[in-house]
Amino acid sequence: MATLAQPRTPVTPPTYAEITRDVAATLGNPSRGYYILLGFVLTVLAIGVGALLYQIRFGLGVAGYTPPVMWGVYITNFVFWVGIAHSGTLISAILYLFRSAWRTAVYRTAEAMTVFAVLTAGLFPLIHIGRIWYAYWLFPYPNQRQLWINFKSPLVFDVFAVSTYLTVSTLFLIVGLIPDIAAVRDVATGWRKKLYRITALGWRGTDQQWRHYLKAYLYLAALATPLVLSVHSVVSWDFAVSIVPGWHATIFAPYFVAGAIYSGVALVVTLLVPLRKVFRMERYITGDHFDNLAKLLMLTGFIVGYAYATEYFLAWYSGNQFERAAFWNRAFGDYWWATWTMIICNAFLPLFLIFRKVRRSIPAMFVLSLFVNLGMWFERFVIIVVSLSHEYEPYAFGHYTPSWVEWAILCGSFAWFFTWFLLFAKNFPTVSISEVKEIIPMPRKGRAHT
Amino acid sequence: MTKRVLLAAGVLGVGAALVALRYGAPSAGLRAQQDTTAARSAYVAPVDVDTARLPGPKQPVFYRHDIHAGQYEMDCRYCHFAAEVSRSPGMPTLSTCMGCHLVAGAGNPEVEKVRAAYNEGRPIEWIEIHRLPPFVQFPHNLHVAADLTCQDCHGPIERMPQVYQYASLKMGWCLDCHHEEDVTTECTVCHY
Amino acid sequence: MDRRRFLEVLGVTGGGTAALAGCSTDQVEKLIPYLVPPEHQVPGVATYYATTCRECPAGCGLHVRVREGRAVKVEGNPESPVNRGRLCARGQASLQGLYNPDRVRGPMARTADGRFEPITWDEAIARLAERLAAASGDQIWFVTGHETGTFDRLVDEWLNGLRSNRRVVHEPFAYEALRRANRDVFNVSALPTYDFAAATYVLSFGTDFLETWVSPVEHARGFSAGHGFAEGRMGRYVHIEPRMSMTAMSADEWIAPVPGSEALLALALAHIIMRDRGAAVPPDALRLRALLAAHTPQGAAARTGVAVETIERLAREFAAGPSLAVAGGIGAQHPQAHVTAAAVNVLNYVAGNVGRTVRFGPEPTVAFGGGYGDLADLTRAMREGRVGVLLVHGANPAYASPAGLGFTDAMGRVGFTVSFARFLDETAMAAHLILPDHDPLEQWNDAEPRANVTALQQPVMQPVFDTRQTGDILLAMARRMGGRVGARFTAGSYKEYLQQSWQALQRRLRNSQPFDVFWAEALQRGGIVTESPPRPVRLGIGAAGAIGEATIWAAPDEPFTLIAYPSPVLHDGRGANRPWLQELPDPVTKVTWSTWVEIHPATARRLGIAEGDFVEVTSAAGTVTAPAYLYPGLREDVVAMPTGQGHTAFGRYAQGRGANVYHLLSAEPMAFGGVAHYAAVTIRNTGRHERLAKTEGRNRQMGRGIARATTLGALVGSETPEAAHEEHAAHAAPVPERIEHILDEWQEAQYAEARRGNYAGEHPRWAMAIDLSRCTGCSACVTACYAENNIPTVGPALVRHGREMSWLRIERYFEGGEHGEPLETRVIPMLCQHCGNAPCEPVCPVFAAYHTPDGLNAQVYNRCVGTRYCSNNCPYKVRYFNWFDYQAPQDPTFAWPEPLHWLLNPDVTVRAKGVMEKCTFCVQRIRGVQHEARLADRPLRDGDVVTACQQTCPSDAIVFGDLNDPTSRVHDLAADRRGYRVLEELNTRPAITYLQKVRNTREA
Amino acid sequence: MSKPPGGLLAAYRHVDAATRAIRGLKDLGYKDFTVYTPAPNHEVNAAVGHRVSPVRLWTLVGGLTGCVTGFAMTLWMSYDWPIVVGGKPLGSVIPYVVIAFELTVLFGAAATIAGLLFHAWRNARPAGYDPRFTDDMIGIFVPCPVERRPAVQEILRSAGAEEVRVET
Repeated sequence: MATLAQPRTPVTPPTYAEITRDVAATLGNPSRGYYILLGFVLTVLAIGVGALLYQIRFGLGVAGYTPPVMWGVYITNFVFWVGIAHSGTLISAILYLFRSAWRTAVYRTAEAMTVFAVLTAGLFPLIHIGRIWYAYWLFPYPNQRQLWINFKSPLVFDVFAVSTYLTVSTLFLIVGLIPDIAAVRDVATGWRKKLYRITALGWRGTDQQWRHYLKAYLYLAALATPLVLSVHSVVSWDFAVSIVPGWHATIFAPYFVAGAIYSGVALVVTLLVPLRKVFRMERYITGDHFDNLAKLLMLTGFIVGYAYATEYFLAWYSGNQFERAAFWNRAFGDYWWATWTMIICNAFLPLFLIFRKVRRSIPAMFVLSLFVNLGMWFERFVIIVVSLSHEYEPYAFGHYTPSWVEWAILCGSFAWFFTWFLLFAKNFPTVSISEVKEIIPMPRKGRAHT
Repeated sequence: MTKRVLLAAGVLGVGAALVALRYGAPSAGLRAQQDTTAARSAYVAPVDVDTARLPGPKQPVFYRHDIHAGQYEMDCRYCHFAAEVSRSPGMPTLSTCMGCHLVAGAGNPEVEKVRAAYNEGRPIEWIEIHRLPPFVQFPHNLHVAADLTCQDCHGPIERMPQVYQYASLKMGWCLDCHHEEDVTTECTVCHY
Repeated sequence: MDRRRFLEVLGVTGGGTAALAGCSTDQVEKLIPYLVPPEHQVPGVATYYATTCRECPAGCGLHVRVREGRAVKVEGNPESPVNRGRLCARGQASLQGLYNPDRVRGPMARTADGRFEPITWDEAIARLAERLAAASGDQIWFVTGHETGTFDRLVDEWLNGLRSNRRVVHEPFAYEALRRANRDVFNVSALPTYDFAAATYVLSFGTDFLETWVSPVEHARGFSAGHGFAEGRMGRYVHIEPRMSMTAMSADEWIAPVPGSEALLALALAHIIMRDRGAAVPPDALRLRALLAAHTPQGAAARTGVAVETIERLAREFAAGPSLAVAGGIGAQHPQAHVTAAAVNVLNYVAGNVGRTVRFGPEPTVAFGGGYGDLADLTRAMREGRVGVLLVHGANPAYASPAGLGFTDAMGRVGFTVSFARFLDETAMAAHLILPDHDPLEQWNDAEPRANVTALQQPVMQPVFDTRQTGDILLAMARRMGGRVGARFTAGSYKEYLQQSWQALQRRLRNSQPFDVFWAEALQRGGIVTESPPRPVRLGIGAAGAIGEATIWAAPDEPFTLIAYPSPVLHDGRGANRPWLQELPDPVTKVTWSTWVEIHPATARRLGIAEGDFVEVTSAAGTVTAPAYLYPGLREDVVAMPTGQGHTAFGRYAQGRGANVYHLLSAEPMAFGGVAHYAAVTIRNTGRHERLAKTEGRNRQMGRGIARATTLGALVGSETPEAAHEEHAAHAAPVPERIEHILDEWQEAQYAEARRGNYAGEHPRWAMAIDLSRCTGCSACVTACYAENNIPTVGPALVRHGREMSWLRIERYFEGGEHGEPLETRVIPMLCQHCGNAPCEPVCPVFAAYHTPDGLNAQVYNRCVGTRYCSNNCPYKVRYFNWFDYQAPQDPTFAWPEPLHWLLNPDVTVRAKGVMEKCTFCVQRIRGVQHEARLADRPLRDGDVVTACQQTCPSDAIVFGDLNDPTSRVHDLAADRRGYRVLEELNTRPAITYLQKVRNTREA
Repeated sequence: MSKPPGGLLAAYRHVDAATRAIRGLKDLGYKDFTVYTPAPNHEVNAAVGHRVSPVRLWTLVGGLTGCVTGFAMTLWMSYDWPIVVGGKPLGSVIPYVVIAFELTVLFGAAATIAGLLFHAWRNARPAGYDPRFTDDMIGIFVPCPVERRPAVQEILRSAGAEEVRVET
């Protein structure tokens, strides 16, 4: 965290009243542009849903699966979205524990992104399984068959990890929202006022409330921190626990966690740039914030790059012919293009962040974040698909290309995510009012007592 | 007058059937019936029953187990001939029915249906009541050999004017018994 | 019991074969009992009927498993001396002939506008009778397939009654060359029996004796007995052919001479033997001395391209022990094939093999009659309008004859054509009247496949459709027409007629039993076997002439020689409408559902042809286009194509797939009266491309030691074992002794913990051993597995996506073949290894994959949710996923169109969409036997449980049994020094032990 | 719930003023007054001077419960119907750690929220409140009977309240 320098606070810090007003302003009645955007997103979502129904009707064969590649784009998406989620919790929980003040302006966006990303990720295991109508068998509920589930299976780990993560991050988001909703409640009018009155749960900001609130928030953060690290470790074990060459590696947990945060921070940047513009938050989300996010990107990016190198080194050093073949195939086999996309986007592009100019240039950051997102999606694709296509049995090697159904559902998943995000951004404060206020000293009559 | 004659004929026919049965090895069905010997003369199937009230689906022919298996105490295997030797119990062929009903039960509209079907050479399409999903293998012969009576799974069939599903036939139901009797609960015993 | 009722009876156990649906018991199912109890049919209990396979002339004995009155599985009849209980893929698929959805369902007549419309039998017979009455005797022609029994006689007599002798036998693989050679050299027109078991040295001159030639299953058994490694001994087999056929894949040495020059090689060998042995050769052979003297090894070497040393060596080896040389395979049937065959006859004779490994039976009651020549005559007659009525039974000349012959067009000039075809094949399509015959499994008949064997056919079930046995029609016709022909036949039905001829047979055999007894026994055993000593044959007068005219077929000036080799799967094309056979990967190329052109990689590189490029093959006779397959097992100046595809009719599975290689063959009958399967061709890349529907990923095993081989020398200790193996061992992650020990104990402990699932007290550990020195890659086991386990066929599109469902696949790997060293092919049957530490099990979230106490790696279909993790984690890639619904009639992927679904095994669940499935070691058979044993209160004995693959394996390569039983065969084999487990360094502890292939590289 | 007692409500714009008022009240011996702040403010907290919130106990108990539940459930279910997979022990504790951990977090978080709701919302609705308190003003509500109001009002005013009004 050494890289996270305290931002120099804005030249003229906004007064409490201004903060409330500015944030409340973002909740005004939506513009036409907003509705057009929402409409577009919903259309794409509908297409995705259509593709899914088609797949359920005729079977998974409509996807491009080609044995031995039994996992494809769906699991890739799952890992991708779970990964996205991580940065949110990192910024809101871990940085909270580290008391880094700069997070206050951005953490709400990140946290919302977390919840919606997990919500999206959670869909993919379902979309991916052959008999989605029996998905509930994955939970240990008492049934007349007297059967339980296999807790040795990494997939069951996933079930628990992802559902826990979804619950906890949602609670965390809601708890953080309460005082802010109360704040906008007291300035809002019309139906929104009703909405906020209910959702604020009667918050008034009394000394008693703040006292318990702060403790609870602290402990939630304390719980969320190991959780966020565990979730992607668990996801990585889906692969590391198996015997597939290219999967079976001890480095996977840290490698995946770093990658997760990397991709997550990238998406935060992708979201913040337009948000800042549309909501006129330039005063709150400043170059400092992007600078810090960039440093985060740089750090995690370097870890990821290092992990790539380690993988190849170990494949060679282990002398295991299967590992060697797998990695040779990654770099120079049918899927070389995917591999090199991933390496360039994830390991080389972040090097530009060394330059302060790039870090503080919003357009540059935006473009860079897009590339990182692309690269991280391909990282998962390479790890999953390419490893599976060349396993132990040469006779059974195969080549997989996704079908239109898979692409449609991938787009649908982005639409699903943005539907939630758009609805949230327009109806709930995307910048934490109380926490921004907290770091700004309140006005005083006389000189501060010592 | 004619009624009495027919009844006598019926009793004769069934008597013949029972004699024929004594040669069979003593089995579940048989024992089930010996248990009830005390109540032998006691049980007389009701002459008229309210078919509308009876549980279970309405069969094309109102065949009454309570008369055949109950009152006349015919052995189950007389009709369900394969229960001991095969995974499936076997459905009686029409010629089995006609064994008795050539003489017995004339005038009874239900019996007439059977005769008509036989003469037209068209089998009767009974509605299946005890139905297992196709991915379950249930060998009747092993369960008969394991000293289960038909009634254990099919209920007091000899008191049913119209057969209905007695047990749930769900996996849990099978397991309960398998646990009690400490029989294997190995999945591939039933599922393959 | 008519068909309607039969269908109803099926309803009784319809459930057993129905879909793996949810547990919904709400839908109403009907129970439809029999009207009258059929004899020995207990619902739920299988009955077996003995009959005879008619998929090819070999005439293997069958046991047909019948459940609830429908045949559900065919297996070999152990009592038949031909196949001894084993069966090939084509035999296994005969069931799909019986239940083929494209069968002709009743008599049909062609209408004015050329369509077929159903008519009644009476009307059909009336029409035929009237036509026959109108036609004069010599205008009535009758084409049949190869018939060797009573039906053959019936047809002759019947024609005779009509004052016609226009009988044509059309069998595409009729071995005319071989028969001609036998006539010339030995004055016998019959085919001998070949004793591969007795031969320690086998020399094949382009003869695919393990695929289609004469009696493949019998040969496979003999070959594996003689060539399989046992007690440090095994035979040696050298194959001489420009192409490495499936048979050649089992050879210890493959020699590719100049196409068409094998005869010279054979004669050179004879020459050397004669030279070295002097007077040791049979005296009458000395007559040939002068002739053979001309065929020096040097001369042969010059023209065959085989080194002199090699020739000399071959001769030494051949002369050494009881040896056997075979020729006359269809794949080597070039214009001078009869010379090759004659030369090989001489070679055998000189080496003293005749009467030892080549035995001629007593004068056969029926010669393997006819040939392509007759068909050519018929065609001429048709064209000249000399054919009034043409009757076609059991033959499809319109497809299986060179296009140049113009058979189909000629048929247009025939007054009235009657087809007795079971399917709407090309010939039937051109007929005026179709009187569908019973399927062989529905009919009474007999056959004499070879000397001393008279096999019976009996109906194993009620006819599926409204068909009638041709024999009965002929008799009915005769009765109807009365007069001369009517007088001849006293039999009321063909069955009666058959029994009459069997009464005659009984008299001939001086069998004193009452006929009923004799007949009943014959029915039970599936026929009768007589004993008679081999007939001594001498060298005939024609011998000298036969080899004298050794004008070798001049290799053409065209750049390439095409070999139109017989498909081991589709045979002459009659198998093309069986989905099992279409989906069965060709044993050599692993391609399914299509035709291909085999081209040597070097040639392809030269011509810029990649695999899957459509190449246009042009011969003097015509042009066909098919995708290229790069095959190193070819001479560079040779291209090869299989027979069997390119049907223009013959039902949904056959029609419009691949190309018909007959279009490239010359219509001119060769000197020996057959079709030449060699042709001079040019090839051109059309630029069109298609991904071949093949099941193979990579054809090299990258030194992973999956299919391992060693040499005889290494085993008996004079040579070092093979390199690949060593290299492999180097890569294996070494597990310390101590750890091994701990793992073992631990694993045992785990079984102990699962006592509650214990099946019967001290439970077995099921295991399998597969001897690669016996496996020939014939793939019979694959089809048997499809038949036993209700495996759906998925079609070419899905095969291209690697979605074939075959639980058991034969992997074919190449070794060497590059820069100089000889090409070696290895095959290994790959199925679920039922690992002790199965990686697939712990990753399943719902326990659908788990380990049974008796060592099976079980898959509970109805528990599976389809995460497919198990398949990812399976190193052997033997788990198969139901990507689509193969059992829903409304879905495009429906695999069992009515009545095909009748062959579903009622003891095996049909898997639903979205679940994983895999080899279960035929758990239904295991449980079945265990149930019986428990009811009979006896312990299981080794050999009680026989898996479908093991049961059918013609070369007895598969052994299944209980590893815990120290007396079991599999227990011994698991400890065999050749034994290894695939990828055992992963510590998966497979239950399948493979015994290394052994190559006899001993060169004398 | 019964109507809360009436009292005085003061609003402050400046934090030092507010703290002065709080101290004044405490000197007078007032304990049950309520302070509204738009955001957590350490000066105010210091002035009010609360003990540590008991919510942390809820977290602890919840977490422990989750951990125990995790191990108990996995192990019991493994032995309830023993099924061997991949030759592994029926109850393999190591993989079960993952489940136990996740349940620890889940239960811990749930308990924390429960604790928060329980403590922070108990009698959190005194009579006096003003919307500005969530915006930019600090509010102090002192419930007191009519006769003592003048004294309290004096303290609040002198501390520098923008306004003081009576709430009933």
